[in-house]
Amino acid sequence: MTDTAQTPAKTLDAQRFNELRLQGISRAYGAHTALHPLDLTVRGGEFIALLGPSGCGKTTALNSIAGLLPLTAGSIELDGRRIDTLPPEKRGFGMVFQNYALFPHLSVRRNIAFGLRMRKVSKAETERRVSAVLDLVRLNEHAHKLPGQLSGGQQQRVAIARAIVLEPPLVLMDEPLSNLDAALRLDMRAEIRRIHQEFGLTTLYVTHDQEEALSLADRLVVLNAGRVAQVGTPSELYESPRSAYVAAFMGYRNILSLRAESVDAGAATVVGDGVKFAGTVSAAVTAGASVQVAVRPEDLKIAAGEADAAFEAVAEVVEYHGREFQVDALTRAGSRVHLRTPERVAPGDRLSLTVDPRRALVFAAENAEAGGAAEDPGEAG
Amino acid sequence: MTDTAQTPAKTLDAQRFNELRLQGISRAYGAHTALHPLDLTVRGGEFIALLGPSGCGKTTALNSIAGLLPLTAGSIELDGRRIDTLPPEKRGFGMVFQNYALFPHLSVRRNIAFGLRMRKVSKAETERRVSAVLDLVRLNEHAHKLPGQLSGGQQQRVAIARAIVLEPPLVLMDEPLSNLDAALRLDMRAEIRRIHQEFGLTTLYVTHDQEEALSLADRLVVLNAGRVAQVGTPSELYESPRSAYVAAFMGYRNILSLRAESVDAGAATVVGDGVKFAGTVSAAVTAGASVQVAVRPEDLKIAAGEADAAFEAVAEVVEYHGREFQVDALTRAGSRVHLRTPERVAPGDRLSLTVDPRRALVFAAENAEAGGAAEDPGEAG
Amino acid sequence: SAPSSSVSSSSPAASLAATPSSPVTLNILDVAGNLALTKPAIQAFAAANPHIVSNITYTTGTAPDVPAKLKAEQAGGNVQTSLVLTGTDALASGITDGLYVNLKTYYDQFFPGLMSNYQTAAASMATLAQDQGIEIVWYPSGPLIEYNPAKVATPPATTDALLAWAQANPGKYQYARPRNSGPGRTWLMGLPYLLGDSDPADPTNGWSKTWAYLTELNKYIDQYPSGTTATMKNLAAGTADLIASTTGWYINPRALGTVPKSMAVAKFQNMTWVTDAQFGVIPKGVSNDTLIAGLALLAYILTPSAQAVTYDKGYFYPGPAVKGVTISQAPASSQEVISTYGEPEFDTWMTQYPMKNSLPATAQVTAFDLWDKHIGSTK
Amino acid sequence: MAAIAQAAGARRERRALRMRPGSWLVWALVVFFLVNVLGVIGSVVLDSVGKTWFSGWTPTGYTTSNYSQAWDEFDLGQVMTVTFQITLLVVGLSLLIGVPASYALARRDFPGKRAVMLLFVLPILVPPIAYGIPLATMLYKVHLAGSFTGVVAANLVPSVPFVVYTMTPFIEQIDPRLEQAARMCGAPTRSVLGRIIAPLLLPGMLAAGILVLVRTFGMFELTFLTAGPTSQTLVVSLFSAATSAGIRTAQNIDAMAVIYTGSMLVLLVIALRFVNPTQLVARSRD
Amino acid sequence: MSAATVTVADAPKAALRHRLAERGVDRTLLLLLPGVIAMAALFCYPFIYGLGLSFQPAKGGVFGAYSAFFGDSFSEGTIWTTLGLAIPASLINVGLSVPISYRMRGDFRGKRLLLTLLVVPITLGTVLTAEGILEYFGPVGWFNLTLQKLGLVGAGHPITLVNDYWGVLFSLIISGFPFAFLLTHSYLSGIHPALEKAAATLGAGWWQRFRFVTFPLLLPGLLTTFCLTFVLAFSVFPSAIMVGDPDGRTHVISIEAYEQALQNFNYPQGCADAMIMTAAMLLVIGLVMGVRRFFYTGSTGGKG
Ligand SMILES: Nc1ncnc2c1ncn2[C@@H]1O[C@H](COP(=O)(O)OP(=O)(O)OP(=O)(O)O)[C@@H](O)[C@H]1O
Ligand SMILES: Nc1ncnc2c1ncn2[C@@H]1O[C@H](COP(=O)(O)OP(=O)(O)OP(=O)(O)O)[C@@H](O)[C@H]1O
Ligand SMILES: [Mg+2]
Ligand SMILES: [Mg+2]
Repeated sequence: MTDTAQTPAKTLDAQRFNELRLQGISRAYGAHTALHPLDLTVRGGEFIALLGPSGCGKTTALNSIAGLLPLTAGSIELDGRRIDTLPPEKRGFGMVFQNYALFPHLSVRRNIAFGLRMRKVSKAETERRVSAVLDLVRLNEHAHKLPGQLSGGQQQRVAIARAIVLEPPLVLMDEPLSNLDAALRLDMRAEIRRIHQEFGLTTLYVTHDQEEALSLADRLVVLNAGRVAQVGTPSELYESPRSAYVAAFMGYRNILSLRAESVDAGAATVVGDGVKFAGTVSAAVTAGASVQVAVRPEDLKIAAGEADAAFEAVAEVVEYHGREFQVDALTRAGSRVHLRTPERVAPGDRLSLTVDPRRALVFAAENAEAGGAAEDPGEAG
Repeated sequence: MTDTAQTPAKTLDAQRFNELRLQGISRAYGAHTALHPLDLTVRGGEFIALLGPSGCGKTTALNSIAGLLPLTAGSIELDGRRIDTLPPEKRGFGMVFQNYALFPHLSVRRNIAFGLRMRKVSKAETERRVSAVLDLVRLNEHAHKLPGQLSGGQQQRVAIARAIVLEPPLVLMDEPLSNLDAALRLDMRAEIRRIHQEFGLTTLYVTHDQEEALSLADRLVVLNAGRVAQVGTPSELYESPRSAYVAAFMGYRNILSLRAESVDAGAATVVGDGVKFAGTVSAAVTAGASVQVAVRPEDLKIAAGEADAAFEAVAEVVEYHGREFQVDALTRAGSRVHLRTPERVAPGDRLSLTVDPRRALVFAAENAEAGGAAEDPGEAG
Repeated sequence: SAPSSSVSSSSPAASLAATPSSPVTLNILDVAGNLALTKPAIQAFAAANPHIVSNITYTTGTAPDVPAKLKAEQAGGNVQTSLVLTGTDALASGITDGLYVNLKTYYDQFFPGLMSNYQTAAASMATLAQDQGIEIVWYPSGPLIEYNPAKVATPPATTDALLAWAQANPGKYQYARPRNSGPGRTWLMGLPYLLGDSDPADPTNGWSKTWAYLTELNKYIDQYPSGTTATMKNLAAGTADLIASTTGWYINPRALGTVPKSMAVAKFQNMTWVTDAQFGVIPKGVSNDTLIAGLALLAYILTPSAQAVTYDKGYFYPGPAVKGVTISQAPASSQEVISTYGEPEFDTWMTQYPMKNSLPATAQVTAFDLWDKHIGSTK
Repeated sequence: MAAIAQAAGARRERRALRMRPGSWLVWALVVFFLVNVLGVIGSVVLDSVGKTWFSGWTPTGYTTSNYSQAWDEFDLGQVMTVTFQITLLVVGLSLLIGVPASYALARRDFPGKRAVMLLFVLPILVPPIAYGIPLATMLYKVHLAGSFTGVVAANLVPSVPFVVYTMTPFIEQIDPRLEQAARMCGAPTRSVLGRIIAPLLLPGMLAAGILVLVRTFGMFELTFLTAGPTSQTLVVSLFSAATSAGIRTAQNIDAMAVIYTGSMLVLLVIALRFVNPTQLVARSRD
Repeated sequence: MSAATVTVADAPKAALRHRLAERGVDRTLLLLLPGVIAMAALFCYPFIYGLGLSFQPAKGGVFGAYSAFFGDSFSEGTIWTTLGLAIPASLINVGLSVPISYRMRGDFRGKRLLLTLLVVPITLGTVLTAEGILEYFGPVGWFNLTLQKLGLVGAGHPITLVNDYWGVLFSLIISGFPFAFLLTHSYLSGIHPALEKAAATLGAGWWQRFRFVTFPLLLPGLLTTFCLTFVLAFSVFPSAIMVGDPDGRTHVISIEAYEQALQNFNYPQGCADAMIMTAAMLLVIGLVMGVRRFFYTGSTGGKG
């Protein structure tokens, strides 16, 4: 939370709270439970990302907290005060919607002032606070424009400004970047980060993009079909995912179904059809059990000689990515593996691959349901 | 073009040609010239990507070649035979449209068979060829479905199948992946690559995504406002872009406007407000001239000591990307630079940066128009 | 259940005050084109008697609509129509269905000497109303024929001559469907007299010559337009050269410019006029105040000065039903129209030839049905 | 260069030739239709300012007296007043009834929605005469026939569904998240409706209102069946004038028809400022 | 712990509201009430009332009115007369709309003007159209004059187009064509232009493109258009009286119903006629919509 020299003088400060406690909140649509009981305690000033593939219940969770959806069960407490029975307009949270949901008939200034007007804040005070927020989001010159006249990035800043001008204890954001193109997304991410840092907002951020989540959040909550798969800091999740599902989400594109030959104090030897190498065990895995081994593309290396190869694969598709090649290869067992290498590889080349045991994570094989999602989280995204 | 063991038996083969020669083709809409005379010779079997930001004339070029738009000038010859006077249905090229343009009322099979029916190919032959292509794109089980019942990726494969079942000499693809989400885009890219490799198709591929272009194409044509900016192989463009515009497209996110202090046989020293470092000159740059210097984020390093630093900057936004940090920093002159570093950096930290002279490309400053586009190609995309 | 056609209101009072308790709105329904003749008089009445009428509205319609409309109003107990201006058609159907107030009781109070004031022929027409309506205008009608002198040098003067002319000029003689056309029905009702049929009052049994003649004539007729206006337009346009007409239809369309002034009119030798009249009737169920106002209005229309206005532009030439109203009393504009577009011989012909009433409405309907069946349905 | 230009020229020629027969036929059809429509309108307009017109291409002279005569003869002042009163009332009421209904239909999926939709589509499908007759019968029974109220009520039957069908897509276009966003800003239901939904729906309501105006203005059957002496609209008077007994100059009727059409055209031009021509007949989707 | 108790206490009430809201039932539905009541009172009730009335004729028992209708060849014929007008009129309107809107697919200068010109007839109103037809197509109207000038008909022998079947047909075309055209046009512009381009690159000539791509995609829309124009034409009333031959060749079913109810004061018969009219119309629409089900009716990938 260090202010840099360029930051405008801080004029706003969110109403801080100590903790927001979600206790077993859940939500069902008819027979389908979209969100299984979720427990989470958010500390004031934290930036929390809710991460998961499409349909896993992220929006449901967010809307339930906002009060836009009634809860099926559970309670929400803000510093000990029960708030889940209040309608959204009484909870006083801010929300940034996926497509911003700016009021198209109101100017930027009036969009931002809307909430203050609803709260019957005096004219002068409104004026002052809106101007301060406009400064903060650097939209002073655009204050008189209608949202339709702004670019996507500017609109997004208006949406954020509208949410934070009320100095809400909590800001909820539902995939605010998913409508933007890649370059703008990067810029906006930086902007959100900056505003959060300057303003000390408590933020609950929904996304299905792990990179976004990793780069923004203090803590991540990974959801899998309405259930929490793992909660932790970005590096915890990135380095030590607790399941193949989370690993797949964290950039371990190769998930191999193998068998644990031997397990020994955090290290395991895994084998399969023509495959044999060592890996690291994080959770309980017993020797002889089916396992899933997660390896990042950049951790699969082309071996110098055949001797130390973990397994062999035939390059099928080779893509040039500048300085390195992205190779899709087929193992003898017919699984597809992805690797990155600076070496020039041609389709059809036979490759001997190795992997650093510390970089190969071994998990007990998940049940079919979760396993399906784990194979390629992107497909569901 | 090596077949791997897993490939289905090749049953189709594109009608090969030796060369397709585009001579000065251009196209104007009223007074606005969307495509300036373009010369390009495509060799049989080649995969060529047309790359450029939105509105630079990519679709115009493609549609002109397909015959969907009449040319304003120029000619197209296929192995010496003039074809630009033929209507699209007589040229016999295949085309994959951006939104696929599948016939919504016809089943997958009948969509694919459409072209053969138009050519009055016999029933049995049609049947055989369609089945072969269905195999190739792995849509056998979905043959009876309507396009509306397919996922985006499957639809795209139908579109490709429909284009290639005619065994066209040339397949034109207009941003076929731009409607897909990120994960699916990766898969489909691999699929296109695979089909191209197996089938030996000559392909002209339009995209605004440099990564896609780099990873797929044998040669790239970068367009800038209707004019060719550079033609070359992916590594040529990636390593030696000929202008700041192309460099910006090829991942050189930092484009600094400086002055060449001295120029000496491909090497130059560039200076600016508190900045001084050496770079590589590719085109003619004279000492004292304004220059643009392009550096990739990964080539900006944090210097060990202040001594060898090229310049200093203050970290403004720091994002965690797993194993490395993405930092946006402000130089003393107020320019924003992007860098990647494995070191932990906090916002507000003062950083000393260096850059390897071979990795800093120095270009003569472009005129305002092109320069505007070069500053951030993504913004336009 | 179906709305019953019985009149819900009690029968009108036996005696009435001279003026309504408060001024009333009179809703006048005209299904005979009568307003063209009487509207100025009605306006004058309203202007002169604000204590009787506060407002007058006019609605136009067709005769067949009248009975159902009144029945519906009466069944709903909400009679809005105060006064109907009608020809013999809706008069008769309304009488049959018992829709109109019997006015005989009020004759002495509002219409002293009513019958004796009428012209002779008009008085005879007035009896058709059976005291349920007041005759307000009258004319001898026809049958006459109107022709284009440029095409027809000498108009046929007998029915045989007409037949021969039609034969020689197929499609050039026209008369409109009698059900919808005054001249058409006058022509139909006049024929039995011209042909010497056994009983001109009995279309079913007494019109054998008429039906035979019309059947023969039918061979040389292309079409029976649905209204007189169409025949007039055809005459003007030259698609017809000879059409059935009446005194009013000869003068008025020429005065209005629908038909060129150059058209001429002719009569048959030894013709018999079939006279026609229009009536004012008051539906049962109106309030006493409305009844009073209606009666006062009708009485006003029968005053000589009001009657003189009915010369109008010749639509119902002459028009006045009461005795002693001459053209010289009519407004100057009327006089001018009549002198410009009128036929001076009309007055002679009117004194020269006998006059008979139109058939009673029921007999007319029979005649129309027969005509439709024998003649109209063949086209 | 010259060769290229020549080739381009040749190509253009070839294309033009290829388009020829079909295009010509189609444009000929369009022109034929428009010429005939123009003829139909033109005859009436010309006749309405003509003195007499027995035959030939044009009237024998021109005058404006037909208009003043028509105005007096048909009591147009009163008729126009009534017409506008009825039309405006129908527009107001049908918006008042239709807009909330279309909001509910656009926003909610509920059991029986199809039945409600059917209820709103039938009055548009069933010929007005077919329900107008029973409706008139019923109105007589409840003493509303012929009254101003009766005419307005009858005209609501097709207008309300029409508003519902015109408005639904307009409402669907408003992102429900705007309402949620307003709530998140602390707006109670009243403010959400008043400050967010209503202003955004204004163009839609204008469009629907004008369309209902145009349709009610021209609605013949229902008004004809239910109107009384004081509640006749212009179309009905026009019809009566043209069909009822007596001699009327065609010129006067034509003058009246021109007044009618003129009013309609003014309404249409206003309407077209707000909606696409295609929206006059179809549910708007863009 | 106190929180838990509150949850339990609130549960049943909240759950019911929740369950209803889940199915879309909440206070918003009250907004439907005025509309539904108005339609029920002004449309359903009269309609059912009329239906009931139609079974209570003065004579002939419950089905007396219906048997009277079908027993009298003149009144029964009105169905065929009406269909004889409505079907050709709708076919012509839809048939003409297709090539014209196909031509006008793209964007060109003056398109909005042309569209507006084509819309104008909708606003003419039946009466002006009727007057205009009487004059324009009349024996001495411009149409006949032109035909004479062109030598297509002899002088003095104009063709009869008004007060006849043709006049009504013309009026149905003048008022119905713009309607059909605009509908067809909006359906057609809903078909994504890329589909035709795709077909072209697959070797389909213009006719094949139309035949195999555009037409099949347009067909459901055309059938809907046919239904809507048919509804308009089937309920033809004032023009059948004014430019037609209301006692003969254009004695359509609405005239019959009108005369029975409002001239003969036979409400049961009039209502029966109205019911028969509705039934006949729904029958035709049902048939067409039944046929429509056989065609692809999903998205056509377009904007419209
Ligand atoms: N109104 C609803 N009725 C029934 N089921 C619903 C409803 N809204 C969401 N669902 C279901 O609940 C599950 C979770 O939906 P939710 O919108 O929370 O997903 P999400 O994680 O936000 O996905 P996305 O990334 O696509 O926005 C999904 O399976 C969805 O189908
Ligand atoms: N029909 C047209 N009329 C006029 N100008 C056009 C037309 N089509 C395209 N243009 C213009 O021509 C230029 C090139 O358009 P083109 O569609 O080829 O761009 P593009 O490179 O394909 O862009 P995108 O990535 O957005 O598809 C643009 O400036 C565009 O505005
Ligand atoms: Mg979501
Ligand atoms: Mg494009």
